[in-house]
Amino acid sequence: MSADTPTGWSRDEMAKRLAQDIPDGSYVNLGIGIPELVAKYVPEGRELVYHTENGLLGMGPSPAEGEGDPELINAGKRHVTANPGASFFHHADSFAMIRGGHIDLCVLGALQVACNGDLANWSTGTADAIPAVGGAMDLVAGVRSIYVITQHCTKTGEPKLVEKCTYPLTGLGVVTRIYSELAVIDVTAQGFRLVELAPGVSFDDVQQRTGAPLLPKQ
Amino acid sequence: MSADTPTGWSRDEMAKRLAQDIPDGSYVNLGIGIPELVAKYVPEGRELVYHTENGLLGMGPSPAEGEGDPELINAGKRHVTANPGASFFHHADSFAMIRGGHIDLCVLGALQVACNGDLANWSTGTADAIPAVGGAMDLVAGVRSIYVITQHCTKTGEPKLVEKCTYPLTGLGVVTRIYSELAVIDVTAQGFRLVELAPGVSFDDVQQRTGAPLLPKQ
Amino acid sequence: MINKQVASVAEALADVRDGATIMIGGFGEAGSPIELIHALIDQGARDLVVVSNNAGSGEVGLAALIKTGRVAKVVCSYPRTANSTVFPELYHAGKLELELVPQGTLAERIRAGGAGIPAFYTPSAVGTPLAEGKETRTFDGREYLMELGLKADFALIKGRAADTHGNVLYNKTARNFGPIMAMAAKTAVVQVEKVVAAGELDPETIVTPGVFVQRVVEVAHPAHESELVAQGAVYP
Amino acid sequence: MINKQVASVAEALADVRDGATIMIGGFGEAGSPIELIHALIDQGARDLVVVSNNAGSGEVGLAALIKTGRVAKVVCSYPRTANSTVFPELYHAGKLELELVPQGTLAERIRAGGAGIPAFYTPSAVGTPLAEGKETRTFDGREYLMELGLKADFALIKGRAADTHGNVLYNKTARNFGPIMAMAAKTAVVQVEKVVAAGELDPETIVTPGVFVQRVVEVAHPAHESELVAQGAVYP
Repeated sequence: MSADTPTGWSRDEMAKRLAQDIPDGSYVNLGIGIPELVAKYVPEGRELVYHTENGLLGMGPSPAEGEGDPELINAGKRHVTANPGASFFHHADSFAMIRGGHIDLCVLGALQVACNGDLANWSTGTADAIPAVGGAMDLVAGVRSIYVITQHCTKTGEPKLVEKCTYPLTGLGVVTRIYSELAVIDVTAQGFRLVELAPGVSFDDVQQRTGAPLLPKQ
Repeated sequence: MSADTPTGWSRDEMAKRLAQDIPDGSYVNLGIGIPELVAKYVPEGRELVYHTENGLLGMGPSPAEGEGDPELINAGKRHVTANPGASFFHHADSFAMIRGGHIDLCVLGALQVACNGDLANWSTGTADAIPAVGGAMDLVAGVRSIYVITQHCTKTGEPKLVEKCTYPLTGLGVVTRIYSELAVIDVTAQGFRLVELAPGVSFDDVQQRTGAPLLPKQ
Repeated sequence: MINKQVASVAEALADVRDGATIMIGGFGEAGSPIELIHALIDQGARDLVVVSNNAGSGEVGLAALIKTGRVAKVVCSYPRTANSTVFPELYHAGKLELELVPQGTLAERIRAGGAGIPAFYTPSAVGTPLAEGKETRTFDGREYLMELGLKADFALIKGRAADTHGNVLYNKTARNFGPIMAMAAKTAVVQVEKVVAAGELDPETIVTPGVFVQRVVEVAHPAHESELVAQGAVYP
Repeated sequence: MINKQVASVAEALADVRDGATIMIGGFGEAGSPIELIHALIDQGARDLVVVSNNAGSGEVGLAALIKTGRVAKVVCSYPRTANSTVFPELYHAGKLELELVPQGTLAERIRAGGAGIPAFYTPSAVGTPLAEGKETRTFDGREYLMELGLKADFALIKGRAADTHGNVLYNKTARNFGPIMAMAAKTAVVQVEKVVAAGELDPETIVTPGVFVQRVVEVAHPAHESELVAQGAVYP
């Protein structure tokens, strides 16, 4: 891998880039971590409704410091607010929304994404880890589109976009699009296909850091 | 069958007799017809909560003539009221109460009850009848105790308490007790067993009009 | 911006296609969305499959829709009602298919359809004629039937109030099938007496969250079936 | 007459037996019935199976219960939480069995248990390690897992208000597992800030109807787990 790692987009720029692709009026579930940043960048003139699987539609931004309500939290257990038009509901109803295909888009982080859309994002499979899955398997099985937002490689430089996941799977063939600091990439029937390069990043930069063939932009 | 048919209890007396057997605090679903009369006779000092499967717990008596609300009705589609402590809910929740064993008692009418507790109460099986079942099969499958309140025989004098039902079944082995104008009868592992005779009615009167052996009172 | 309100019942149902499956809320007249049903009659789609607890009475609302001959099949628990003549006539003439489903199984199948559950097991109807042809299975020594989730292209629902995000409140026992049919339909259309701005309904009391509702339409003074039938009304 | 209010959390849980299955509401600290959990610790029942979304944090509430060693098994979707040390220790020491269930499957299994549904099919977890040993079946060309309903002897739930009939209202996202756990438990015990007379709650807005609730107990000023953990509190 090249020593001159291109910088590409910052995390906030990745989130902003992803937000451009969410149609007005969508119901969106944001995973924990980088996905949460997406909510900051809804393009002017669009209205999105955020679903948090612990039981709120119409999730609003974080409250001011010290004004959080311990009983108004999101799936990441952070304090949030409720927007006008919000509703509260129990867990079976919340996952009926997810499993029943009522949520348009879910944005998740990833440990690995395979070129057939398989996702691994809940466990590294090491023996001493406490297994914990939360709602990830329900989200990928039920939400209409799954976008992954992630650093292109692990901290040690291993590609996260791979031929085949080696970590325990979250779901089979579920990811439709990936946003990394280097590029936007679609998961197609033919495998990974470039959609857009970050500024200053070349196709070869991305291919070098991707563990499966990358098809050129169409 | 004897020409001197004993009168026994009136419909209201049957309902009143049945009401004596409902413990304080029970959740009760009343079928259409004679079962509805039971609500008039709750013994002093007891409080029952009536469930109507179209979506109300805490059903109260009929409103005054002309004061009915077409959107506040019972399963028989009659106008009702809501008692203090009532709640409204949707059909899936209502039948979760039924199927999940949360309702203590259901009082139903019958076409036939077999000595093993089989119930037929939804169809005479004639070819020209419009089949219609409503919630009867869910009630008998889910409610903890099923009491039948019925005339002992059909209008043409045929026993309704039989060895084996000939009409299409509502449920298998579901009836626990029967209240007729002649007697209170338990359905036991050994078959029908007399619990109580109506005034002026003899054991033989009841046995003559019952299509299966009647065991004496224990 | 999100605004699910449409201007009229006609607009709300303009895209119903022949052969569509339509869930129609209501238990008897309580919750029956008469104005939406009449709009569906006007709209003219044919070969419809209707999923509804009853089959209407008189010659208005659901009964009037059936009378048009545009309903090929009814999935229902209790098609026999006082003042119901339309259904029996067409049924006996063999012009209407009936799938009779116990009421609780019907409700659960609709909820399952909306919740992404393709099938479940229920004790209701075991050993009865309605179990014929159905798969059975024993759990913990008791026998159950397997039943399939039900989905629809459209749901026609009557609520009391809604906001522009599609959050819905109902009125008393008119709630009945509304919330679960909204879940099970691709396009849930709700008629309400009043549509308010998002934020005017208390988020703690919303019965149907807006994600389950695609269109809301104001019908300020909805008709009641029993009154229309008593008046001898006939639609159209 | 009906009055489900009991005088204390101790009285509410006096009859919990060794080996009981206990559902405990809450998602993280929101909806965690800390006072009821502490009463269960005081009560002393052992070999418990706990069904809960998380496994607690710090050394209060659910984490404190687990620390007593009286929990034999946890059925849960996410036992890994910030400030969670009790669960990992016992789990790694082999003193605690874990059944890991996807969150939506856990919710649906609990609802099914309460609704008399012994089993259902779900697409969640198909093809993953959590599908191992589970029966699969194809409907309409898609593969699903069969999952079983879950019931419990007791449910410990936190609400906002209740009436003497056991009707319950919740607070915001603290609602989470409360309504479905009340359905699935033989004895559902709900702690609320205020118990009112039957008739004081609007029947249209009740979230858990009283039929699902056996006992309510007033805890006027419930503690919040995060505050206790920040204070370094340890129970008992």
